[in-house]
Amino acid sequence: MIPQTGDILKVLPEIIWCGFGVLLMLLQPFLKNRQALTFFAMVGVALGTLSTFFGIWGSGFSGLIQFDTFSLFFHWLVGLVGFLVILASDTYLERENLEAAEFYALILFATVGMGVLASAQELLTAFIGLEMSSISSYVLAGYRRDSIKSSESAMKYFLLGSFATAFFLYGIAMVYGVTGSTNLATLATADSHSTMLRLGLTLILVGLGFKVAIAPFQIWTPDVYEGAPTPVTALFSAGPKAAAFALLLRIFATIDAATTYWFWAFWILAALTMFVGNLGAMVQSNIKRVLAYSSIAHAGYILVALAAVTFAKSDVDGGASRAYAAVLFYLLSYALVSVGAFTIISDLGGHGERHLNVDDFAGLGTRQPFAAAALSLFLLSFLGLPITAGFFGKLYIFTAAIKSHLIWLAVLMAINSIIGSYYYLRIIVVMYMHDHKGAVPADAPASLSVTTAMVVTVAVLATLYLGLAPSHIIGIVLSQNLMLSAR
Amino acid sequence: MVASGHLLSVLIFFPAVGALALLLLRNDDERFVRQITFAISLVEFLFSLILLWLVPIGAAGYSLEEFKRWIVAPPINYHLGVDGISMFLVILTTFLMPISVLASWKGVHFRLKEFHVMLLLLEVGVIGVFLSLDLFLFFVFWEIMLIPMAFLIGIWGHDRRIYAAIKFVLYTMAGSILMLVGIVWLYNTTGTFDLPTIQHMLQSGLLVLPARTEMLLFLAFFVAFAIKVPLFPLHTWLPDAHVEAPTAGSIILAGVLLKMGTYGMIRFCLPLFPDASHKAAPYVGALAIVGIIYGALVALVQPNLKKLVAYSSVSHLGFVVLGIFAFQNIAMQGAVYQMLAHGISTGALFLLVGMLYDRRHTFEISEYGGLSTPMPRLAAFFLFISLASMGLPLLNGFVGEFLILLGTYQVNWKWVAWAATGVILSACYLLWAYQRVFFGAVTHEKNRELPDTSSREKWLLVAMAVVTLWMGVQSPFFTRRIAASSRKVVEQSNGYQMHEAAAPSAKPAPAATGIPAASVAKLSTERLAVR
Amino acid sequence: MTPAILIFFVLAALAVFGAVSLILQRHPIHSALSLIVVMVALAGLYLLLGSEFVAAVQIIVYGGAIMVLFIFVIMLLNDGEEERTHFSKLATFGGIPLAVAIAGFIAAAIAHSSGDLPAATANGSLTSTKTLSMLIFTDFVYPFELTSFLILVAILGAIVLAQREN
Amino acid sequence: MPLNPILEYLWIIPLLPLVGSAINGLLGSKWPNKVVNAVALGTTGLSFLCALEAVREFFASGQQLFRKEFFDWIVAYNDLRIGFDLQLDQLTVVMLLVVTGVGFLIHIYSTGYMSHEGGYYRFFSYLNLFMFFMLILVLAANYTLLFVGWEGVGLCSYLLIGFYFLKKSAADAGKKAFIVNRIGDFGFMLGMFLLFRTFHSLDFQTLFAAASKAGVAVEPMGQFGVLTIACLLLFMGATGKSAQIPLYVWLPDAMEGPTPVSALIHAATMVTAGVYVVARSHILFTHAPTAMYVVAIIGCATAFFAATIGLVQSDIKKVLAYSTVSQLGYMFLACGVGAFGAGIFHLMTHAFFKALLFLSAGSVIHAMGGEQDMWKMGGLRSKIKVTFACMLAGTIAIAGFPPFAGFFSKDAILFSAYNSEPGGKILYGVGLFAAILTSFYMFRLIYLTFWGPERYDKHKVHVHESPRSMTVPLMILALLSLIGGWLALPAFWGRKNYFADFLAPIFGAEEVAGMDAAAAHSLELILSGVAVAAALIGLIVAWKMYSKGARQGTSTGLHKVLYNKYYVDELYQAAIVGPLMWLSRNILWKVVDVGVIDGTVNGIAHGTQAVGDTVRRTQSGNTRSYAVWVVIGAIVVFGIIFWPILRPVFNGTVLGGVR
Amino acid sequence: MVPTNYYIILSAILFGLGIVAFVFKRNIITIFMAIELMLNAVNLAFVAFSRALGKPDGEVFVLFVIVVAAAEAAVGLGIIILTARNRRSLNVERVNLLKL
Repeated sequence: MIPQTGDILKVLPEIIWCGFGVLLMLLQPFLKNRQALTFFAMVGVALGTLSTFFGIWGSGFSGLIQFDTFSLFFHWLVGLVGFLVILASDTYLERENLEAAEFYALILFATVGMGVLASAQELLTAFIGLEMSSISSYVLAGYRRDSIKSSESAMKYFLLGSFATAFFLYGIAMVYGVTGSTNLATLATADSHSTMLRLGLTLILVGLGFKVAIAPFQIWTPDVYEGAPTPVTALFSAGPKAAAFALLLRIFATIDAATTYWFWAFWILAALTMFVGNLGAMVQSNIKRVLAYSSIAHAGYILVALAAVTFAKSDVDGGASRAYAAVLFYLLSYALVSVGAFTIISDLGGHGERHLNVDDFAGLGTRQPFAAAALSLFLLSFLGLPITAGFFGKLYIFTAAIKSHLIWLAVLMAINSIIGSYYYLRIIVVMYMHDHKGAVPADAPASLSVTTAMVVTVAVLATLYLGLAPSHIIGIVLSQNLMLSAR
Repeated sequence: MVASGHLLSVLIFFPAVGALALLLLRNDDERFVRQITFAISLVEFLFSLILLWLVPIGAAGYSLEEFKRWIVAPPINYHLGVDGISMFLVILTTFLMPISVLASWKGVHFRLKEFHVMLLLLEVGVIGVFLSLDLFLFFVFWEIMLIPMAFLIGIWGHDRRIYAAIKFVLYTMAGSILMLVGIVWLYNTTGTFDLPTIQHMLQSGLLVLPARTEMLLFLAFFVAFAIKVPLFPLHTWLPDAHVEAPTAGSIILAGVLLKMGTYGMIRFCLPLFPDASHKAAPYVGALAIVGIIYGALVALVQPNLKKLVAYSSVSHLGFVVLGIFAFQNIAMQGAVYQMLAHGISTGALFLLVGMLYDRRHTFEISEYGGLSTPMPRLAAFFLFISLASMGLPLLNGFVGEFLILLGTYQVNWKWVAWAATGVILSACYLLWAYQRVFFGAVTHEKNRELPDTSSREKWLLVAMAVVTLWMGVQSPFFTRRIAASSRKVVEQSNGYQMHEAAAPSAKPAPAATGIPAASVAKLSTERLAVR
Repeated sequence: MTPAILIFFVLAALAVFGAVSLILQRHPIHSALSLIVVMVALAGLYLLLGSEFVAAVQIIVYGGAIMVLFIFVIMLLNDGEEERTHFSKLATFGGIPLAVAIAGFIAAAIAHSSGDLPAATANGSLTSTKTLSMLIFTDFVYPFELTSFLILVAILGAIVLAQREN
Repeated sequence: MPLNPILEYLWIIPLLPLVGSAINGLLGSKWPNKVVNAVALGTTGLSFLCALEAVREFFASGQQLFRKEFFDWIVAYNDLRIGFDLQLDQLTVVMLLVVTGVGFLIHIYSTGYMSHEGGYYRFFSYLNLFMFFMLILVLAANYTLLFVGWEGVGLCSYLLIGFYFLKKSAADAGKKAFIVNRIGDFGFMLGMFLLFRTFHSLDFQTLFAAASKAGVAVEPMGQFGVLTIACLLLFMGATGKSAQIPLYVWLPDAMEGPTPVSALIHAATMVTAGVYVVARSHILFTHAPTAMYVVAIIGCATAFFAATIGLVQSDIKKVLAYSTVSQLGYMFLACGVGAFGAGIFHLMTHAFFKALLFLSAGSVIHAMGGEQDMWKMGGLRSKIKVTFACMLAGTIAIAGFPPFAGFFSKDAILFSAYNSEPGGKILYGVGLFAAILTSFYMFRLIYLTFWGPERYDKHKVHVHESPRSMTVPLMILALLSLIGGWLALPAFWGRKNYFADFLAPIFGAEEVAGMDAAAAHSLELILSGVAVAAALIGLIVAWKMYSKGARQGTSTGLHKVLYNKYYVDELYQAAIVGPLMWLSRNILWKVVDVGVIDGTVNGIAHGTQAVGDTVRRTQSGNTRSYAVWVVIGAIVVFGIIFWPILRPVFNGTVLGGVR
Repeated sequence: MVPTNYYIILSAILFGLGIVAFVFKRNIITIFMAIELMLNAVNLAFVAFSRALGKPDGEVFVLFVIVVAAAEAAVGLGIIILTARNRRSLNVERVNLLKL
């Protein structure tokens, strides 16, 4: 039976992305020109993203998906990330001479998965989406077949990932068992005293916690991030994380039971995650690992905002909206910044990613002023300094947390920002204040490649834009929450 | 209170524009870069002098206000304004900037353009801090200022520059992040970041902070400022930062950045959290006094000339904090005045130390000795400035200390009895250092042939000396303009109820501060109080 | 003690036995075979539950396709008995107890909440394949289509990963 | 043209020297000595003339007190106004004339004495600067402005003592002088603050008016009221400036400076500033008997104490220095017993004869080619007659033989001391004994220098009389120290005490309470007789011991203690300076700053590093342990989410444990 | 009739055994089997529930899960082959280059 056009329009982006993924694979034999493929893939992502304009508000496919500002936002987010990552990978693939078509196709399919996660209104659909992004991610992580590290990271990601997936799935089973449904709308008011529901939600939290890498499920992150090809790492740090958070937030915001059960978990895990991330990053020497830990820390900050949602929901004066807005804004700013940062790193890493030690960046300020300046800007944004995106991200989270009277959590977050500032500054210091010990590696690129430069420029502009005039984005994410909380 | 023109915005962003222009410049012509920067900073200084005419004398409120919506949610506004206190701090900044450009005329060659860009950006941040009337804007500038300074220390500094730079940043961060929490908390309580509005709410009793909350908020702000000042136990970043920073950096650091701390106390801690301030005053005062004596004693035994001056700053700023937390008109005016005086005299001291360093590339006192013979002029200037710094009458140091001590004595003579010993000690360490550096026979052969001040240096020092003397003799020129604002601060810090009883006209009408009447109405309808 | 319960326990015992042997066997082939045992047992249970289609799929897809794939790979890689290394202290000492603990947790939670479960499974009426297919092609058409792409991704991935360097 | 040009523009008097100082200081380096002289002498001389004119106008206008506000200096909006206000009254007149007059003479003298020194212009620039500050001090109409001069003269003394900055001892002495003075100023400032707190003003006029008003009760002896404390604090300042116990230590060292400086600053003018302040604040002091008594005791003790040290010094200038300290003690004694007039009188006469003595000593040193040790002199009276005559005159004057100035002033002081209550007799006794010592060490100086065998190497040293520029001031001063005392003839000479009458408007007429004139006269007669006898004793003993050329014995016992000034400097060093430095260096800096505070900061940093390392170590790279971590995480989440259900279980077990 | 709890408990046991297998086994393939075991446990739960609730969609889920499992198997085995090729070993503990 053919679904109505309305439903089709609601999932138009996914359809387009899938379509282009398939096309890429079909074209590959004929189209040997890498740039062309890159361009094609980017067009695909762009079209998919833009196609959201045809979307019709409301739920579709008998309530399996929900097309609201929330999902719209995340479609744009993952679309943007995919777009930038594809553009950034161009140089990388050339340098490491890897096949482009499959790579882009996988990115597209991963994006599809994330899109599904963003708009899923029903747990099993969400599960399929999750699997789609995960499986593509496993492959992407191991895409550099000749590299031991890459394959190892793929192996670890795959084993642990599916391990976590099993938990997630078992959680869905429990929820289904006690309520007879997996549709969030139905679950919204499920009786929150049933132990089995509690169990189910616990297991779901475990599964998703793994995906968003909150402590103590963060353990896989550094290894996988380090081993994976750097553009892929960029994707990991931005896309799947955001999508998983989207689902987490949707569940959390919709199901009352979740709100009540998860609050303290979020509170404690937030604190734990922040500390693990920042303290771990302090002692790292490989810059990819540093950023991996920092991404853990940022997940912790986002959890603070999630914890804030709980109280806020009960709050009258739009506290909840503040919390949601904080999460979304933070995810967006973090995604853009980290894509930018990883892109620079992937370019600087040199052939086979051999120059990724922090000390390899010594004297970068003189060797590559633009790259150094941009990277510093991104790091400062991570650090949360004014006129960068990260600053307002932090600010909104602070506001949300304090609005919900989570003063101590806010203070913990403040302490962590201080710890964080140490290792971010360390990198800047190395870039500007150290001279390169020994000779600069011969194959160290003299300047950023064109595509990289484009990506970085976009990221820089975005960082500054969000840092100087966040009002627009905030306007959007503030309006969206109404949809969410309307069951 | 109507915004006349956009002078303040110009003041803030003119250096930024200059920095941009500098960046576009080609790098090879050093001299040109220096001249351009000097020209920019000089013009900026002249701009700032306009304030002297535009800011009415004897008006407590903010003038030349600029108000513009910046961010909708949360309602953050681009709200600038200047009063007697901030005006002079701005002028001090703009005055010290050309000085420090000239000061590094010969010293700095490495990545020259970036150096000057950093200086100008630093100026942007500092002036922004002094002119912001929006808590949030204030914080933004407060943080912006951090990076250029860190770079100045870290790139153009001396041996242990990186350690010093990181220490400086981390110390400041530690404070400022907590301050951010405080600011946000305050925002959640009041629904606005706008300083005048919050003050209005406190005055009209719309906003009543429970004691505990108020104290926590006070601490959140105070710690950030105390680190900047620096107050006694939080001061250890200062010596390192100073010793490692290049001359220009030290001048700005000592001359202006430290003042941001005390300025913050005056502008935020006292007016916003009067009761908490009063509760904390005994401890703060004690710390300030400890700082005065401790700083002086440690300075006494420093083998490193620059460190000595740095510790002397710790001691002098102790006086300022003491004056602020006396909640007394004379002392408050003295404190503000002392901020300016210290800015000039200590700035000049660092200038002189820098000149010695340019010649001998060491700060070790033991490396010098008998310098009066080869360089009498420098020696004379050094003595002059030292005397100013140790508070000799008719020079600027005295007026501030005198007012502070006199005023504080009116409310707490024990404090003064302790603090005044700092006057003795300052003479001890400065004169001893001076003797070891300049008196006696020349001990090191290297020193025998050192050149005396070049004409550039001479005129720099003349400028400093003239200002020093003029401030010392013509102090009313400053105090008259400071008086009204500082009195207002004292009034507010002594509680709003009595202030309400006083002339209601003193209150800034909310409409004038640019806050839509609606929001104020909303505020007045719901009595704000923290749960 | 109805026959159904008797069958259940037999099959359950079989499944558990398979699982345990999967753990205890040292050679991957044996483990694979014991996993097949589990699957067959589960298929039986599905039948007992009265969902024949699932049972069939279980046998065909799982037991047939997937496990064959496993065994095939094992043969391909021809990896002998696994060596019981103890590099990970944590896993060596904490692994089993903790795993048992979490399992116990889950089991305990389920036992605790058995109250809010439907007492017994509905009587033997089978779920007709028609119903399932109706569901798949109406309510769940979207995930269904997605799974097709999932398979595509899997194939693509397998190709990308397994193809030899040229 | 106003009625009283100079009075209206009183600031001209201090300004002139300042201008001179500025000109010489900035431009003098390139000029020949003549030009420098012209500037220096011109300005000081001019200001001396202006002073005379001002005094004339003052008396012509016949007003009690001339006071004028010139411009605001320190202002705290309607809480505090400290103006650049000058005032002129009888007391000021005395000081003004002494300062400008003696100052001018010493300037002249210096042109000769310093002619061969380097940094000539520097010297005169400093000297003029000193004149400026000193004039500010005496002309000031409020305590703060007075404090300006007060600190300023301290600065100049620092500069001038350290004039030979190549000599470490000189630099040290200068530093010591400044810092010790600062210690005094500490008290002085506190005194000011207290006064302001009490009377809300620091202007002499308002302040004294308020203080003398009924309602501010005289604080009876032993009671420490506001005024007492304020006066003691001010006096603390005075002890610093005027080298009284315990802060006198800097003055002897100050002799490192050029001799004219010693004469001007450390004998005639600056050191008397303390006395001036006490006299200026006499209204406060008279309301605080306790303070008065303290002043008297300190003064008396200093007079005696310093004299004893003076007995044995071998450096001619050191002797004079200690005698100065001792004489200042007399002045304070006078003030302490309420005889402010006598104190000021002694201040004036002392200015004359002590300046004379110093300058003569300078002339001697000049003649001896820089030799200062009296044991290397002797028999000079025939070679430098003028100097000898002048110095003798000065000695007679200080020893207190009529009709020289010293006799009258000292006599007046002892007389008032004798009549003071309580314990006046004791003060008198000590003072008298000090007088004996005074005349002894002064004549010892004369004999060692001018009598006896010539103990110097005639081939090296060619003794010669000093130039005119030096001898003329000597003669003038000698004359002054002869006739200077006649201004205040004791009553029993049946003549008027001009000086007392002159100062009467300020201090009020002085007569001895509870005693009719005749009795007073007879008593005064007796006492002065005793005084003369005392001076004679000193003279004779000195004659016996030194006129026949004694030899410098190895100092032992008491002599040694005296010679080493009771080891006071060593005591201060060991008790205060040393410990303070040690504390600062080894405790505050090395331990507290570096150790504790920085240690804590860095400790925190390292601590976080360590924690980070442990976090890092969990990253074993082994997938199995990762799996276990996931499991642990799951358990944690379970624990948290199931806590509501688990808690009763735990509680149950706990309670069970209790039971 | 068989109470649902029995099935659920059984699935729980199997799931737990899966976890145990995951942390206990060294051979990557076997570990992967452990995951499959866990998925089977989930399936059992789904079927039992759907029957108990009389809602067929649970069984649909099972079908989806099986498909996902198949997909995972394909990719997973690919990764395993890759690892084996790069490392010449299937002992998961020997694949620990990325650490700290």
